[in-house]
Amino acid sequence: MSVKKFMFVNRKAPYGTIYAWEALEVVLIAAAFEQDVSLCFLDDGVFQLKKGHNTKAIETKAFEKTWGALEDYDITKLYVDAESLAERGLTADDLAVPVEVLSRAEIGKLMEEQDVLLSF
Amino acid sequence: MSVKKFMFVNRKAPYGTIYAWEALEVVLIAAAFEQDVSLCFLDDGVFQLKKGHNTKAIETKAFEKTWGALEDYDITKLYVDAESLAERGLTADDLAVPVEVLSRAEIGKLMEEQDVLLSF
Amino acid sequence: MLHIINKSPYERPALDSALKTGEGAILLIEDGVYAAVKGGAAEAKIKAAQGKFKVYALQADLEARGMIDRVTEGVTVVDYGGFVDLVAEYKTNQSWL
Amino acid sequence: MLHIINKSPYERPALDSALKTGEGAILLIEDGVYAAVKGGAAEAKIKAAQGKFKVYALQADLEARGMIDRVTEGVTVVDYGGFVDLVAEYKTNQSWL
Amino acid sequence: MKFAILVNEGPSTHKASDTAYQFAKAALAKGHEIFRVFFYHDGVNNATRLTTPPQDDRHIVNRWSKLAEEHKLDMVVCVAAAQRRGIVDEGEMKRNGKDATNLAPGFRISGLGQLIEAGIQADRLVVFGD
Amino acid sequence: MKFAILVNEGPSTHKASDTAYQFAKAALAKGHEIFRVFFYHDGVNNATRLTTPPQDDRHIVNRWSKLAEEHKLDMVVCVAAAQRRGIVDEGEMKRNGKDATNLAPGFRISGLGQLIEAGIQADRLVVFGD
Repeated sequence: MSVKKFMFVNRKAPYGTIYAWEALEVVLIAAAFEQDVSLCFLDDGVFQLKKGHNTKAIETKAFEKTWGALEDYDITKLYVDAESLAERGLTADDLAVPVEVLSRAEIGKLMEEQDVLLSF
Repeated sequence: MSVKKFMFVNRKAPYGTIYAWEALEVVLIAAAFEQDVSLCFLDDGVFQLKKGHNTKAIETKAFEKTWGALEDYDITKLYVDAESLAERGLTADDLAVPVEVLSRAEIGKLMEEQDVLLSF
Repeated sequence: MLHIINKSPYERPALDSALKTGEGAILLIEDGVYAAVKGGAAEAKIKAAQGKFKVYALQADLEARGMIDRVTEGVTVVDYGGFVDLVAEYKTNQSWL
Repeated sequence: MLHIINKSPYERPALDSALKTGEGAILLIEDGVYAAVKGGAAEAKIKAAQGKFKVYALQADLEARGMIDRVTEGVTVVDYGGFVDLVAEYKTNQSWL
Repeated sequence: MKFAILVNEGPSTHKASDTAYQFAKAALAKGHEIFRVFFYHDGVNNATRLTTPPQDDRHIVNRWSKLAEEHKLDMVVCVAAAQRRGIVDEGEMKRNGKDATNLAPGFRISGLGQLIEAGIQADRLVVFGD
Repeated sequence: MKFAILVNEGPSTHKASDTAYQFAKAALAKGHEIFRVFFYHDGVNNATRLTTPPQDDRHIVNRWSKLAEEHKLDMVVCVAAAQRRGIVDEGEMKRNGKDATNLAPGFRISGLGQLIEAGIQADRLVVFGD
């Protein structure tokens, strides 16, 4: 099977809606198909990566641990928009996994290089 | 049955979602229950009242005519936020029915006087 | 009256719109709790609003998002029971959806 | 690439975010077509973007909203067939949901 | 105090139904009465008994059914919204010529008048949506 | 050219399904091929045969079924998303101990792999959502 460049563009906050979680399920399947997978986090999507999620009181599954497990699936390209982080008072140290912090223009360039963009 | 003051707060654009249309169905029922009904339009909700809707190509029911019919149900209190109109390049002349254009503060005062606020 | 806001201040105008329109109390729930977090662009909005509004944020939603330890000063954290008390306390409430 | 935007510029940061990130073409659909309407605050954004982007808006959605007669200059109005042509023309596309 | 609750989004996708449920539970725990929970817009999708959420996740529909049973809650699904979205009880099945039902226990299908009545009868109406 | 379409919202509430349908129709009219239409998130709710929209309104579900029949479209509903939301075919009914099905003609339930495969096989994938 041919290998394509799939980028998952995550722009929504976690828990308020299910998009972040169901997107992650697609990411894992794309990896299982041995595609060239990358994730990019923009706008409120950067909140997905904030560490220290405790979802006990909202009785919803937390998915923080899944970020750490991505490496086991050879998914290592996680890009985060610097401006979105800064606007929300976050730095890379606040995030649950190592990421590459990029400018909007750099993210734009990466998008242009993709074959398939799946946005959530 | 006792009469309460029901205000319907419309803040969403029409057609992109069904909220505006299904909200209108509630308005008509509230009128049938002979409640003291008013409608207020804020933010993108003001787009609901723009005249000249033609939904043929999106194959969706237009509800522009329903605004005109509200008077038959004794619903005459339609309030529109001046700032939301101006930001969107609209004036009262662009709207399908006569409305009262108010400031944010005036709308806030009206909200305080209600018994039930239904927001869509 | 009580204004209930469940939208992120970075994604939707719900908070801005409520602040411009009303007075009384603001309760931040679901993605709305991001407005109660310090360090971000929303902090200044909440601080400016505190003259006119009492500001509350839902504990469960702050915890879920890993933000319970960085709540802006002056914001009162409440549980679901506190949410119920606020609705009971104010004669009217509105959800800014 | 082709950026597809279905959100109102007054309610969501989708258009702003796409403009900051990319280049190529913008297609406004559904509530996104309000960005293509002149007289509002969005007009200046679209005009500023036209150096970097070709801007298109979907006819059916403009008509539905009563806005077909007030489209900002330089915006190309397309039907669903034109939408298909744009997707075919650009190697990649992204929906800014 | 007498509360009414309006749920405007379905299970899973938006948090509205979860928050409404936690609110209802907390209100009951404090001794308040819940006059009615009304499901409108996509909220009607909370009333299907056909969901099978992952085993390690909450079961949003069953949770509502159980709460209703324990506290004799009146949970009403708007008929017009339900018809658009395919939520069907015995009566609707016959009326609309359908071949199956999917309404979960504890829910009943009725008109929008039930929402207005809830607004009139309750001391407070709280809206949960998107 | 070979297109794939992803529909992420249900019928009625959001326009995503309508726009995707009009896009699909226009693509077919121009002689393009549609490799697959994949329904994810609330998009799975487009696949229930139990809806009864108002008579003067479009029938979103039947319209998809008809398009699929006319053009032999492959319309796939994500199984995980369908389980969460209560979209059930014969196999799912038996597997999950349910007592009814609601899957509309022309749709089939399958895994997320079908979406990735569509991304690989098609020249273009277009996402419709909220």
